[in-house]
Amino acid sequence: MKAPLTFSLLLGLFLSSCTKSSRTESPDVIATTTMIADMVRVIAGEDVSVGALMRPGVDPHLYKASPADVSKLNQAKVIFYNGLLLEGKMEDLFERLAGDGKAVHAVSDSVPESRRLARQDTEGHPDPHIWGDARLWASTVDDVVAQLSATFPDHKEDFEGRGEGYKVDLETLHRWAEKRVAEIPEDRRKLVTSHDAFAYFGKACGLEVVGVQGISTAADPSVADRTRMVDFIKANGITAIFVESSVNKALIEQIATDADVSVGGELFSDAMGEPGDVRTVNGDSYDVGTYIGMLKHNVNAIVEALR
Amino acid sequence: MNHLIPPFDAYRVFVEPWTINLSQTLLMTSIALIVALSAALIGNYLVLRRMSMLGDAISHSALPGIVIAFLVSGSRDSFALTIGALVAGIVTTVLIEFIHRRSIVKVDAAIGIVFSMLFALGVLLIELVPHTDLDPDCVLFGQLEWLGVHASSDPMKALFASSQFQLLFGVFILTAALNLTFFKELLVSSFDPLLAGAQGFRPTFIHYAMMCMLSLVVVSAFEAVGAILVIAMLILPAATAYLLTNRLRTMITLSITHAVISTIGGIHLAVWLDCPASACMVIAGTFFFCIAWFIHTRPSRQVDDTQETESLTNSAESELAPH
Amino acid sequence: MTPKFRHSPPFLALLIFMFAMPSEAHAAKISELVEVDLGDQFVRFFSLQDAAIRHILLGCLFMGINFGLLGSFVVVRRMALVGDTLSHAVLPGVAVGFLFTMSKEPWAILLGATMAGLLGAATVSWIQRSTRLKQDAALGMVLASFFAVGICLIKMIERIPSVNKSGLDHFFYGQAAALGRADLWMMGGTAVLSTIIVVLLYRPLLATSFDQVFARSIGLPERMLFHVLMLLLALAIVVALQAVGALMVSAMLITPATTAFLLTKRMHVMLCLATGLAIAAGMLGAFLSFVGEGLVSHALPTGPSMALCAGGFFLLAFLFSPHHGLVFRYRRHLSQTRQITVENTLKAIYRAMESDRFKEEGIAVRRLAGDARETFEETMTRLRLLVRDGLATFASTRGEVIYLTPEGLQHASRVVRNHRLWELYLTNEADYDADHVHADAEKVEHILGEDQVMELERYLDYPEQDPHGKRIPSLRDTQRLPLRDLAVKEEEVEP
Amino acid sequence: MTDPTSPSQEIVLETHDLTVAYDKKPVLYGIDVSIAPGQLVGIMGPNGAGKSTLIKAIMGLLEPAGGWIQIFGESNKSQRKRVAYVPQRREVDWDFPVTVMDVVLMGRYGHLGLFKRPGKRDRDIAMEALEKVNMIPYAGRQISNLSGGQQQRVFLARALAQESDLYLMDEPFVGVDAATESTIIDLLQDLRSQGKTILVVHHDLPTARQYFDSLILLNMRLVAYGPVEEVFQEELLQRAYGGRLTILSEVADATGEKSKVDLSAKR
Repeated sequence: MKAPLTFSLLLGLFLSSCTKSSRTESPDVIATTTMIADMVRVIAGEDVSVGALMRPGVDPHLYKASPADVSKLNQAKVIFYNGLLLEGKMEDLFERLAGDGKAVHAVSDSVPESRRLARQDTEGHPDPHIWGDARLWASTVDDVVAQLSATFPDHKEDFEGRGEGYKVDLETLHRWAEKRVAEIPEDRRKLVTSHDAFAYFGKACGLEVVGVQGISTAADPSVADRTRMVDFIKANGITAIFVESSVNKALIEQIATDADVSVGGELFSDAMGEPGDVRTVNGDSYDVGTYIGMLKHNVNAIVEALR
Repeated sequence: MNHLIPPFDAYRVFVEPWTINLSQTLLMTSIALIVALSAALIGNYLVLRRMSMLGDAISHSALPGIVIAFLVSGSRDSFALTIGALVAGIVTTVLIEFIHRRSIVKVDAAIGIVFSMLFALGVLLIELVPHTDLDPDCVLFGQLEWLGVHASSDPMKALFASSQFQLLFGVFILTAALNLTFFKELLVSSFDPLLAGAQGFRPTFIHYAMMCMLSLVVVSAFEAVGAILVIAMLILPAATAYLLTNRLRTMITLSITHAVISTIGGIHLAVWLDCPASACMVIAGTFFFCIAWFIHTRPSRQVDDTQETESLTNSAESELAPH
Repeated sequence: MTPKFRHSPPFLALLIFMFAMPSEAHAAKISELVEVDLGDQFVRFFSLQDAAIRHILLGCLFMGINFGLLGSFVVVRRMALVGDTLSHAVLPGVAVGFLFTMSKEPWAILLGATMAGLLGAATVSWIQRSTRLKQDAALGMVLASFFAVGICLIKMIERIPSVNKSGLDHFFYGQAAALGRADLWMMGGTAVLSTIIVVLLYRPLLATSFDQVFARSIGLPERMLFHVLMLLLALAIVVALQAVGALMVSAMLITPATTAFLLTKRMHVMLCLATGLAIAAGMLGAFLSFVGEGLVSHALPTGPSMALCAGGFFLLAFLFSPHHGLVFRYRRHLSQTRQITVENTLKAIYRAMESDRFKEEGIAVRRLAGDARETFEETMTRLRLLVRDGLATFASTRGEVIYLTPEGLQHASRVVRNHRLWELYLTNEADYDADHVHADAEKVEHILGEDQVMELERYLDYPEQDPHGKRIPSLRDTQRLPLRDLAVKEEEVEP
Repeated sequence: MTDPTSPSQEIVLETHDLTVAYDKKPVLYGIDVSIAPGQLVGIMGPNGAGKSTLIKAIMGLLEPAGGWIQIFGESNKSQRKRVAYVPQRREVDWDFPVTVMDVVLMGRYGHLGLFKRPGKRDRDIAMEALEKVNMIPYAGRQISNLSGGQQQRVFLARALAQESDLYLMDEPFVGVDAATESTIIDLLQDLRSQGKTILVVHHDLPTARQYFDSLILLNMRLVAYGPVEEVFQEELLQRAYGGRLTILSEVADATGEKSKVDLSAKR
């Protein structure tokens, strides 16, 4: 007797809720990482809705999708991803989609071979963390604009205008970053972090970057890495080292204790901060949930700690 | 709390998947069903033979196989990696059997040692051999969702054409066919190996054949559900069915039913909670297990108290004399 | 202990390398930046000048105590895989611990994880008690179900805005290399706790692990003890998990304990041995990973090195353990086969001499070969074994003739005596048919001990002849040699 | 040694110098028996005497370390279909999800070969077997819901369904009620009257006398084999039960310990 009752109850609930709800809106453009989503949002403005698959603070290595993400991808008219294996196995998927005629674009495609940095530990696969270099990041804007314009021709001029504006902003950001880094005495321009995410950043700003681990965040480092890093820090008189927001902090914190230096702060490497998290340094306010804010945060944290 | 559990919206949870997201739901459901059904079919015998944790062992020790296959073939091609994982799975079962038979080490300890050592070896290989950028997580955690993403106008046709689907489907057909054809051999060798041996059915051979199938199922499921959740898909349907019936045939039917409803339920749960579908399938399966657990009453035993005592005493460590 | 070795060799090597470094390199992994040398690493490891090495060694000590003690109980209770289950089942606890404080407070996460671990263990035993499902199925279900809940919770937590929740799932990827003071305090604490409880409750724990029904029947709180064990285990696993990772938990919990299980039959010895092995495997692993870099010029991850060292110990015990080791069993088999060959050859010579009534001292090899129906060379190979053992000599002057040395004759008499006594015993006392006894005696003659032979002899009332009517050499024959005596005795036996 | 049968009859089971070892530790030494058809034979001896081992060896589940076994004049493995086996009750998992009928049908599997499924005829045979043990009302029951006696009857029915000529039963009377015991013994006698041969491992001395035609007294070796009246003598029983011959068991232990004395070493 109970079963039909339960069933009709469920059915009633189901029908009543049908009438109330409306279709969930899905963004027209989907980007994988928060950095790309931010760039696309700036370019697209109010004209096109933009969504990100990964949420702030999520290590791309550990990202897990949900069905909602799938429907976002399926309904998106354009998909942007980073490429160079940052997204791991997801890239196979994007290549398959591209093959099927979907507008899928790897941001790193715009970066010419010559400007890609080789990874030390894996041959043939360039370092994917291209957003570290604001200029390099700016060089990808044109392709993003072109892709968006191809899909949404009505807004072509708007996209181009905003794209140019963003490039100028990024150029300004780059100059600012260079200037800030120049405040650090030359022999102290050494950035010690958890993993190899700052190669482009270091090259752009004139910092020498040393990571304890390689590109992958899940690899198991050895005790010898720890002692060597301590030696390195002492030999170079480094005063501060840095943890990353999306990587296990234990090792860097331990090295800082061993080497008796401070942890200079938390840098954003593979994911940006929460939108709306506004920080103020030297009277300059920025939202670490945006690309520019994130980069400014990183530069400020490094400069303040190493200066 | 609203952020944690999205409000239940029946339209979003039940209607959208079958209307605007129809093709994605179909894609995900069909793959998930195939995986869940193959796992459930073989899982019945695992549970009955008390070898449930072998699935866990195989899924971990596939790593060195994958790494070696990657080194040998030099490609990330999923076919080569699958072969590597498969071989590693079979090696695992042989090693477990070897350690267990050739020493006083019990089966559970043998399983634990073999898989943790092989996994450690895999991690070490990744680090040792230059130019591998395999990520253990990447290899061992699958994403059912990716199989739901499509671009072509006829996604189902594209699905049937994809090599991954063909592999999974082939494994499913093979599992089902072997289950049907050798039902009585599997039954008798699981229930009474002595009788099976006396009738000339070679229980050892059946054991290894089953282990090969298990490796195949586990390894082929990696990409869809990942290494750890596939354990649940092996055990949960069988365990649930085992609580509800006293007949193997019914148990198999029930486990298939469990696999189907927890797959479909799980996918809807995933839509509601906005969580990974494979994990939600397991949660749905666990939920149905709990229901079965709740309603099942332990069969009344007339004489078996003595028997239970007996089996408990038998399981005690006879080699280990209290000094 | 601040480093005082300011100008130690590795330091210098490092400086030199720094200057030689190409200036355009902007990023590197530390292991590619700094080359190390085998010897330097070696010295450095033992000088203990680095906090990292001190930490890892202390960590090994504490972890070894924890896992050695608890692992032994887990292994003898045949629930070795509970470690694997618990280390996955803590994931939802991590998420709940986070939700409780909405921050990554270590205590909340640890508490949540421990609770989830305990709940997992309780669920396993509850399923086992209330259904007819067996332990393996219960373990597997709890492992995967809890893990799935954890994955979903973490995905949900990602959606909570403006909270720093990144890296929650790193709980599983504890890195042995990152062991720090806080980890050590916790590991040390749990190690002390485990030791105290295991020492205090040793007897009840042993009784319940050995025979649960019996333990319950004598009024031991069997279930309570089980939960105490599980609580300790959950604590140890959670603490180890974030320090060294899930792989290490599974490996270090079972492997040393099983190795000890192979090596001893006593529980208290097993506890000590397992602890010692776990500590040794950890330290050796740390050492190899530290020094090994000088060899392969690549970072050897510390955790897997330790696990593989434990596996290496297991392999050694599996192959070489005095009782069960495969190699020893094989070696024993080989040496026994050789002994049997030697004794059978001796016996053949004795028989040949016997059929000559001990008149000839030497026996022609060809004759022996003919008796044994084998080629000349085969017989020679067997005889050379005797010569090597000093039991016989070849007479080179008269071609292929073999002479038994006095020791050889004694040994031969002993074997023949064993053989014939056994035949007699089987025929007289065990009702064997006369045609059966030979084959059995062939096996038994090689393993009868001195005492058993004497007992046999007494039992059979000092017989003179075997069932086939042949003379049984007496005890004195096996001790004294003169061949002439044997010949004389043989004459006496003749009717 | 007396042979209870006249030599003209066909020999059902013959073992010659049969030696069986578990992990190279001999449990049975040089067993010689030859059994004629239509016999109800009890196998008796103290614990550890090798009774179950003898049965398993005859079934071909254990490889003999020496000697040979013939069933109907041929190797035991080729005659599997003519041999039915009733294991000890505790050797299987009674929680296994099978019904009484399923278990009895398993008896037919040996006849079915690899691919065939049990058909109507097999079902009929199984039903018939169930009827003989008075278990028809329980045909659909799961096996854990049975009493010890009923479980034993199920096993017996399974053996009956095998339609064999030689039945090997391992302790069928352990833990069963009196009613079952008499049902079983009636059945066994019925089988014997059909010319079948039954070997039963048995524990209880007083009943042995009335149940069996001949007895095999074992204590690692064959103590006696012959008609019940001949074997049932104080002296023989004393020899079988009055402790093992100490030296024999010591030597067995020694061989077990030094386990690697290759028993087939070249002489």
